[in-house]
Amino acid sequence: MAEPRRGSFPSIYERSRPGRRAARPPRHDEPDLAALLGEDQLRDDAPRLPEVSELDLVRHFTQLAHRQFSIDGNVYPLGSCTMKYNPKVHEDAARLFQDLHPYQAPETAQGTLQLLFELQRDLGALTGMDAVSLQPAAGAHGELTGILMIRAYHEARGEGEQRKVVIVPDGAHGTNPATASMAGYSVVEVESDARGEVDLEAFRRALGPEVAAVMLTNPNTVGVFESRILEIAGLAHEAGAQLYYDGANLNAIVGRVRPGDMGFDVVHLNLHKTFTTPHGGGGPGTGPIGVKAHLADFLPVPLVVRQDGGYGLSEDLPHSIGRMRSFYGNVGNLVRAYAYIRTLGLEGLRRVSGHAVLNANYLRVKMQRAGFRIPYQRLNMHEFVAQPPEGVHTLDVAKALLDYGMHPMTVYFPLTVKEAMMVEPTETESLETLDAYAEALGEVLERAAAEPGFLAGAPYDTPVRRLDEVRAARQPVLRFPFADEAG
Amino acid sequence: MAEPRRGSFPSIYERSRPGRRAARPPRHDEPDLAALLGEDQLRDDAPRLPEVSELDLVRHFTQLAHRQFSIDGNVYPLGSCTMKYNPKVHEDAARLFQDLHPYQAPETAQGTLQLLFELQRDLGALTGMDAVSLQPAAGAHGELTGILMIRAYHEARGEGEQRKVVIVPDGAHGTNPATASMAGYSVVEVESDARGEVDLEAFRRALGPEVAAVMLTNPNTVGVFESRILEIAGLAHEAGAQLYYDGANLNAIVGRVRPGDMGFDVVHLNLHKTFTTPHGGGGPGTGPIGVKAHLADFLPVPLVVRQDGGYGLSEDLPHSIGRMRSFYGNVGNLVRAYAYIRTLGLEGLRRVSGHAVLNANYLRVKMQRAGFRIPYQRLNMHEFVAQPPEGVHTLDVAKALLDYGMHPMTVYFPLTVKEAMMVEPTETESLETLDAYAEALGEVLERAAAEPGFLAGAPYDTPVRRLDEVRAARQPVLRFPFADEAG
Amino acid sequence: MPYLPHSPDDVRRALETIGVDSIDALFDELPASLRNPDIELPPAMDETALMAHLRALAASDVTGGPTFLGGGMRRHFIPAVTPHLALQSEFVTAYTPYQPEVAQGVLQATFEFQTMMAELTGLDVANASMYDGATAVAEAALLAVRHTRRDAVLVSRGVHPETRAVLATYLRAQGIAIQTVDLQDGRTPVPAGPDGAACVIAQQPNHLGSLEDMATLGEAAHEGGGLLVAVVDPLSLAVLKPPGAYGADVAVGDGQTLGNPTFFGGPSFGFMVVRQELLRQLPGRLVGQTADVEGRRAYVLTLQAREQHIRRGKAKSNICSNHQLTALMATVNMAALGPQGLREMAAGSVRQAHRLADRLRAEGARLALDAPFFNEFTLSTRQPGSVVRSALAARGVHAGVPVGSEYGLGHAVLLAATELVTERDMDALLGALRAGGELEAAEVRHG
Amino acid sequence: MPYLPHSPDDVRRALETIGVDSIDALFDELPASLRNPDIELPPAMDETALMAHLRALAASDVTGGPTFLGGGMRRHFIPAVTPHLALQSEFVTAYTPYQPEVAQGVLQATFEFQTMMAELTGLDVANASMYDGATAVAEAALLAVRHTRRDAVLVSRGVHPETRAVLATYLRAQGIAIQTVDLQDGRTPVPAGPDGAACVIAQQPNHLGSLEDMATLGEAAHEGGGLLVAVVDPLSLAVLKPPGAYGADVAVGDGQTLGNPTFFGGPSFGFMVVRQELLRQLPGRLVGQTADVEGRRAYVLTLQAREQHIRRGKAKSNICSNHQLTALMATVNMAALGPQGLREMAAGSVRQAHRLADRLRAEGARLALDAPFFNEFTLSTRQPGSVVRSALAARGVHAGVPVGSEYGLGHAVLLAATELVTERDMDALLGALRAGGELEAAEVRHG
Ligand SMILES: Cc1ncc(COP(=O)(O)O)c(C=O)c1O
Ligand SMILES: Cc1ncc(COP(=O)(O)O)c(C=O)c1O
Repeated sequence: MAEPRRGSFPSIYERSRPGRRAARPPRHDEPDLAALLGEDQLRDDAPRLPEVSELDLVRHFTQLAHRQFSIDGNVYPLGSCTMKYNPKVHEDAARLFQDLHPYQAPETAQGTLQLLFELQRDLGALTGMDAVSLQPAAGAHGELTGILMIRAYHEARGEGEQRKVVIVPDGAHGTNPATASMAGYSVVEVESDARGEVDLEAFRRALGPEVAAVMLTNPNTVGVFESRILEIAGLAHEAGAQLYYDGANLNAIVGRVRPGDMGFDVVHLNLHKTFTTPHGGGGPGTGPIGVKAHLADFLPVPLVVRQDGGYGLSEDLPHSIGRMRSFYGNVGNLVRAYAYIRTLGLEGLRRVSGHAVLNANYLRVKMQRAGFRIPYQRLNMHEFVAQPPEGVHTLDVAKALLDYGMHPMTVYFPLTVKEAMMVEPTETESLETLDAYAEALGEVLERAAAEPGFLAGAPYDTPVRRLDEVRAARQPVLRFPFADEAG
Repeated sequence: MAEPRRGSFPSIYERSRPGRRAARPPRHDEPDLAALLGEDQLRDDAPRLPEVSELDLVRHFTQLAHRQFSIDGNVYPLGSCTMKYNPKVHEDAARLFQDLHPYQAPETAQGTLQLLFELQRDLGALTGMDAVSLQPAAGAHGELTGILMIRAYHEARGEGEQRKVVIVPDGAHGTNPATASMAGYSVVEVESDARGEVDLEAFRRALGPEVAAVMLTNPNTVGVFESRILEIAGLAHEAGAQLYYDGANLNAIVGRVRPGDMGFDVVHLNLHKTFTTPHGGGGPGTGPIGVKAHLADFLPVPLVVRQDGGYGLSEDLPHSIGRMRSFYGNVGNLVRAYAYIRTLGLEGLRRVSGHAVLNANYLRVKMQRAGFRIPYQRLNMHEFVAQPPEGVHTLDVAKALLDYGMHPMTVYFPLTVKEAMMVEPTETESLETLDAYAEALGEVLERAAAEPGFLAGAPYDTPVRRLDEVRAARQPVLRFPFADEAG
Repeated sequence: MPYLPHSPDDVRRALETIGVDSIDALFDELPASLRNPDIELPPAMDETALMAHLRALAASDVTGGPTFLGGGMRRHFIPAVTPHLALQSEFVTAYTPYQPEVAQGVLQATFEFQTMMAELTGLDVANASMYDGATAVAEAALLAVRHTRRDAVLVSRGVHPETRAVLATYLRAQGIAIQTVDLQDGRTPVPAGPDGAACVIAQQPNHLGSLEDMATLGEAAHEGGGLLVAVVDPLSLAVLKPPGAYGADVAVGDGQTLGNPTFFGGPSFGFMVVRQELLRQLPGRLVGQTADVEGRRAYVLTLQAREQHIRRGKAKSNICSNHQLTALMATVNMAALGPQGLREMAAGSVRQAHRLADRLRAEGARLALDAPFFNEFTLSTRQPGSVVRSALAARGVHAGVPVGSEYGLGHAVLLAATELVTERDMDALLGALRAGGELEAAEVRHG
Repeated sequence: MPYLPHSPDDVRRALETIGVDSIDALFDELPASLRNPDIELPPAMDETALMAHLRALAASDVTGGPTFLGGGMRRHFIPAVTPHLALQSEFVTAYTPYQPEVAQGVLQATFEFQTMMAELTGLDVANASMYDGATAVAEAALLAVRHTRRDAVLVSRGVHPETRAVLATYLRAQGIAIQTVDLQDGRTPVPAGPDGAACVIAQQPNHLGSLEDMATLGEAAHEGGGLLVAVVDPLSLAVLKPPGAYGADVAVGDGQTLGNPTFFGGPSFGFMVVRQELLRQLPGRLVGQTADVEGRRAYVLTLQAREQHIRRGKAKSNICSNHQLTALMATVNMAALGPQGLREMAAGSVRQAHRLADRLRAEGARLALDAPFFNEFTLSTRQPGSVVRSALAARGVHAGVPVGSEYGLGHAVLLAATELVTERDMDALLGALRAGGELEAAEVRHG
C-alpha cells in the first residue's frame, strides 16, 4: 500500500463543486444584458471555471506551493539565470506603486515617473550607455528591441538592403539567434576556441559587409570573459557591424567594467537576474536596453523625460522603431531594481560582482575535487561549466540532487559542451551552502559508482518522481480533461 | 544510507557565522555609553544571538514553515479548538491599525476607538450580555477576569468570606479549575451523567452557600448541549452562586441561543475560535468578557466609551477589579473579529453554527461507519467524542493519520472518556474533506488489523517521526547547547 | 553589505581554496584600461531611508478616489485571497519549471491556467502566457503569417492604438504589410478584399468600447482564406460570446482585468489561445499532463521543439521568460471568483457603465457613438481629451483617456466603469465635468 | 455565504446521512423559548464595502509623522524580512504544537526563541511566552510566592503603573500583600525591610526612564531571603547588564520592542526567564529538545506537568494559549538583526534620546530628573501632560506620555527616542513645544 500522501495531487477542477465560490464582488442589480448588448453577443453557457470554497482554494495553492522549489527554500544555482536572493523589502516597495493607472494624468504620476527617469539614468551609468529605455518585458524582448534599432540604424544609413546577417557565437543563448530571425536577419554562428572564447580567426572570416550585428554575452555562456573583446569590437566596427551586448551575465562584472566601454553599441539587461527582481516561476521579467548616442534616435517610444519642471512621457522621437509593448514597462519590477541600486550603490554593486565571481570559482574548485571534470581549466567569472565523469549522465546527477533539497545547475546548456553542467551560485549563497552542494554532488558520484542503477531511479523523495516526458509530447494533454471529453 | 534530506534539520545557531547579519537599522554615531549610562550598567559581552545572512535567514524560516501543519495546508479538526478558516482579508484589515501607539492622544485614535466600541456592542448583543470588556488576552485570561469579577461581586455583597468554592464539571477544560484556584477559590468537580450532561443530582449536592460560581461550557466539552441549562441556572442562582459561561464552544450556537438568555452572568469568548482570529501556533488570542448589568461595575479598566461626541478610554469605574493587562487588548485580533462579524451579519453567523453542527454530526456518522465507537449515542453539537475499537490506541490512530497529511482530532480530552478522540470539523470544511478524513481513519483501522505493529510505527512520512518525549522531560534541554557547554 | 553573506574570513577562506590572493585578481582578464571606472550612482541607503524615499515618491503620485480610467487596463475587484496565495514566496522566487519533479506547483497552476483560458475563449489550446496583450497580438499575426504563408495582415482601427503600434514594429522587420480598416460608426465594417491577408485582427469590445460583429468579420477572413484573430478582454468573456463560438482561430489579449493591479501599465500578462490545428505554430511555453514512474499524474513543459532554446533560429518566437506570476494571479483569481463571480464582475461593470452613460445623457452630455458598448464608451468633450483628463484630475477624479484624432471624432475621451464604481463615484465625476464646463446643459439647470 | 462551502445540495446530502430533515432539527435540544432571538447586528458587508469601511476608520486615526511615544511600547526598526517570514500562513494558522511530528516549525522556532531570551537576560530557562509584560510580572510575583512560601511582595514605584495595577489585581485574589517603594530622585532606594517579602520587583530602565542600581536591590532582596524580579526592556539588554549578571532570579518584560508593531497596545508578548532552580515553578509552555525514533534531533512541548491541562487546579498558572506568533516575530527579528544590529538599535536610541535631551536643555527646557537615563526621560512641563500631548498632536507630533501625580513631579511627560528618530523629527518636536509655549526661554530667543 503506497503512502496515501503520495497519490496523485488533485486538480482544482476535482475540488470543484457546483455553486461554490470563494470571493464575492460588489453586488449590482442584474442588467438586461440582451437588451444592452444584443442577444447574439452573449455566450450561451458559462465557462467551466473552478467552483471552490475559500478554504479549499487556500489549501490547493498552499499545498501547490509546497510542491515547488524556490530560492527562498532551496539552493538554486542555475547557470545563466542568476538565481540570487530577492529582497523582501522590494516586495513592500513595489506595492507602493501598484494602484497607478497607465493613463492617469501625468501630473498625478510624478513620483513614479521620477523613479523611472532616475532608473534610466542609473542603468545608463552602470552600462556606459547614453540612452536607456525601460520598456522591454524580458531579456529576449530587449534583444528584439535592440536588433530592431540596429536594423533601423542601418536602414537610415542606406545599408538596410546590404546588411542581412547577424553573427552569434555557437554557445549563444537560444534567444539570440531566435531574435535575429524574428528581426528578419539570417544567423551565422561562429565557433569558440579551446579556451572557451570566440575563435578570432573564425570571427574574422564571418565578418563582412553583409553583417548587421554581432551579438555577444560577456562573460559568455561558459562563464569565460572574452579577453579580446576590444579587438572583437574593433573588427566588428571596421566591418560596419553593430555590437550587441546580451546583459544576462552582467552580474559578473557590474560596477567593474562597462559594456559601453568595451565597445558595445547596444545592451539589454535582465533586471530579473543582476538586479534581483523575482523570476516568478518564469516571469514577469524586464529587459531594459541602453544604447550609444548614435542609436538614441531609434529608441522605442514613449521615453520618460524631464518636462517643464517635472517628468513626462514623450512620444516625440521621429526615427523611433515605434512601440515594443503597451504602456511603459513592467513598472512593478522596475521599482524593485531601482530599490536594489539605491540600496547597494556603486561600492555595493562592485562587491556583488566580486563575490559572485568568488563563489563561482570556489564552487568550481570544490566540484573538481568532488570528481567533476572542468572543460576550461582557467579562472571563470560568475559561472562555470563542468561535466560528470565518463559514464555518468548529467541528467541523472541532476535528478539525484533533488533528493537533497537542492536544485540542479543548468544542464545540457551550452550545447557546445557535452553533458554540460552550468553552475552559477551567485553572491548571495554562503560558503557553507556551496560546501554542502559540492559534498552532495560528491556523494552522488560515489553512489553512482557503488550502486549502478541508483541514479537512473532518482529522484526518490520528491512530490513526484521522473516523468514520462515522451508521452506528454506524443499525446499532448494541454488542458484538464473534463469527464465528458475524451481525456 | 538514509535519505540525505531526512537528516537533522539545522538550528539557526548552526547556520550562524561571526560577522554576518541580515538587517541593518539606521546608523548613528556611536555614543559613549559608559559616560552616558555608567560603566557598571553595561554588559560585558554580547548576547549569543544568531548571525546569519538574509538569504540563510529566509531559508531557515521558509523551510521551518514547510515542517508545520496548518489550517491553510491541512484539515485540522481539533476538538474544542475550532480550527476554522482564517480569512486572508482579515490579515490586510489588521495591518491598517498596526502603527497606532497605545498612548497617542485619544483624539488621534478615533477610528480605532470607534471600532473597539462597536465590537463591545456587537459581542454584547451576540452573547446577551449588558457590558463587555475586550481586554483579556486569551480564553483563560478571560476566565480569570470573570471569576475575579464574581469574587468582587460577592465581596461587595459581604459574602466574600462565605463563598470559597467554584464548581466545574469533571469534563471541564483544565483552564477552568486552574482559573478558580488562581482566583483563590477551591474547586469542586461534579461528574456528568450517561448522556454526557452535568449530573443534576450531583450538581444539587455540590451546591451550597459556600459556592461562589459555577463554570460551564455549553455545549460542553463532549459536544453535548446541556439541555437542562435553565434548571441548572435556576439552582445556581437560588444558591446565590454566579453562573460562568466558558465561550470556547460558542461556535455551536452563535446567533441561535445566547448565554445571557440561558441565565449566565458572565461569559468569555475565544475570538481565536468562533471569530476566526488565527491561532498563530498558540496565540495571541483574545478572550473578551461580557457580563450582566449587576456585574458591570466590576469590569476591568479602561473601558472604551462614548465621550463628548467621540470615543475615549475611561478608567472611571470605582468598583472595577482593576487592570488585567497593560493597555486595552489585543487590538490586532479585535480588528479581525470585528471584520468577521461585519462580513457575516446575524444571518451569516446563524449559518455558521448551523453548518458547524451539521458537519460535526455528518462526520460522527461517517466515523461510526468507519468502525469508531461513539460513547454518547445522540445528536451532537459542533463536536463529538469518539473512541477507537477495543485494542486500538487513540495515540496510534492519531499518528497514522499524519501520514495522510491530515491533522488528528484532540486526543485524550476530555479525561472523562477513555481513549477520547474529540472531533470538531468546523463549518468551513467541505463534505469531501470530511469524507476523505473518515475514509483515512477507516483505512487506518483496517491496516491496524491487517498489520500488527504498523500503527505503533506511524508516522512514517513526516519531517520527523515519533519522539522520545520521556527523554525530553527526564533530561530537559531547553535552549541550544552551545559547543562550550555540557550539551 | 546588504544581501552579501561573506565575512572577511569567508572571503579569505574562499580565496585560499581558489588559490588567488585577492578578489580583484579574479578579474585580471578584464581590459586593464577599462577596469573600475568611476560610475555616478547615488549613495547607498539603508532600508529605513530607502522606504522613506520610496514612500515620498509614492506620495507625490495621486491614487485612490473615483476612477473611470480604461483604455486597456481597468481597476477591478481583486479579493484579498488572490495575492495572498499567488504571491507565496515559493511561486515568486522559483525559476522556469525545468525540473518538473520539484516544480509541480508552478506547472500544475499553469496547466490549470491553460484550462481556464481555453474555457473562457472557447478555443482548444492556451499557452502559458506572453508579455502583454499587445505583444500577444503581434505574435498572433506572425503565427497567422507562418500558417498561411502570406505576407499581409488586416487590422481594424478598433484595435487599441498601442497594440497596432506594436504590431507595426514587429511586422515591419519581416516585411509584412499591414492594412488598417477604418471604423464606421465606431465599428469595423466588413473589410474589402481580405484575400491575400494572413488574418483579420479585430478587438472585442473595441478600443472605443463598441461591440463588433465578430462573426461577420470571421466569415470575411475565412472566405479570404485567412484567420480571424480576436483581441479580447478576458473578463468580458464571462458574459460575451467566446471567440471559439464566432469562428475565431486565435484569441489574444491582456490579462490584467483577471486579477492584477494596474501598476502604471505593467506587469500584467498576455495570453494566446488557438484552435488545435494551430498548435504547432503556437509560440511560448506549454504545460502538458503526464505521469511519473509510479503512475502519479504530473505536469511538465512540453512540445518545446517550438521554442528558442531547442530550435534557436528556427523557433516560433524568441520568447523565453513569459509572465508566469501575473498569470498565476489570474489563475488564483478566476478560481476564487468562479464562473458566477466573474460573471457578476462583468455584468456589474456593464451595468455601471450604462448607468453612467444614462446619467451623463440626462445631464446633457453627448456620447460620440450610438453603437452598443460593453463597460466603456466614448464621450464627446468641448476641450481636448488630455485637458479634460487634467481638469478632472485636479478635482480628484481619475477619468478621461483621450481618444486619438485618427478616429475623427473631434474632442473625445473614453470613460470606463467597473463593478467597483459606486453611485457616489459617478456623482463626483459628474460634478467635476460640470465644474469643468463639460456639461453645458447641466450648468444651466444647476446654474 | 462567505467562508461556508456548502451548496444546498451539500446540506441535503449531509442531512440525509445524519438522518434529520433540517439544520434547525439539529438544535432541538436548545430551550425552545430561547431559540433564534433577534439580535441587533449591523447588516453584512461584502469584502469591498468592508475594506472601504475599515480604511475610512483607519483614516480617522492619525499615524505616521515624528513620534516620541514610549511608556512601555516604542516604534523601533523592523526590517521587512521579519513579517514576511514570521507571518507565513503555516505559522499563522497552526494550533499549539500538540503533534510534534508535524509541528517542528513552531516547536523549533520556539526553542530558538527560548535560547535567545536566555542569552539576552543571562538566565537559564525562558518559557515560550506570556500574554504581555504586565501579566508576566504578576505571574513572576506568584512564582516567587510559591517558591518562598511568603505572602507579600515589594514593588518599586519605578515599575510601570499599569504593570503594578495588574499585579494588584492578580495578587489581591490570593491575599498577597503588596508594598510599594517610592522613588528617590527618580530611582528606587534600597527598600526598608524586604524581610518577609517573596520578592523585590524593580524595572530597568524604570518607568521614568532612569537606570536603577539593580545589583544593590538584588542584594537587599536576597538578604531578606526573597527573589529579585527584574522587569526589563529586552532590547535594552543588547547593551545593558543582563539580569543574570546582577543577581536577578527572574527576568520578565514585554517583547514588543524586539520586533512587533505597537498595534494600539497589542498583541505584543510577555516573556519570563528564570534561574534553573525555579524551573519547576515556571508557568507557561516549554519546548525541549529530544530525538525521534530514527535519531533525528527534534523538539517537543515538555515538562507539561506544570500546566493546567495536566495539573488542572494545581497548575502553576491557568495560562493555555500564550503569544506564540508575536514571539515568533521577535525570534525572526533577533535572528535578522543579530547581536550587532540589536546593539546598534539600542545604542542608537540611547544616542538619539540624549541628543534630544541636550537640544531641549539648550532650548531652556527642564528635565524633571538628574538620574542617568536610557532612551526615555521625563520632561517638566507647564501644562498637564495630557494637555501637552494633545497640543503636540495638533501639530502633527506624537509625543508626551503624561507622568502620573503619584511621582510628585508636578506636570511632566515622558519623551522617548529610538534609532528611527531623525534630527528633523526633533526639529518638529521642538517647534511644536515652542509653539505650545512649553519652551519659554526659547520663546524669548525666537521672539
Ligand atoms: C544569456 C541569456 N540571454 C537571454 C536570456 C533571455 O532572457 P529572458 O528569459 O528574460 O527573455 C537568458 C535567460 O535565461 C539568458 O541566460
Ligand atoms: C473549553 C475551553 N476553555 C478554555 C480554553 C482556553 O482558551 P485559551 O487557550 O485562549 O486560553 C480552551 C482552549 O483550548 C477551551 O477549549
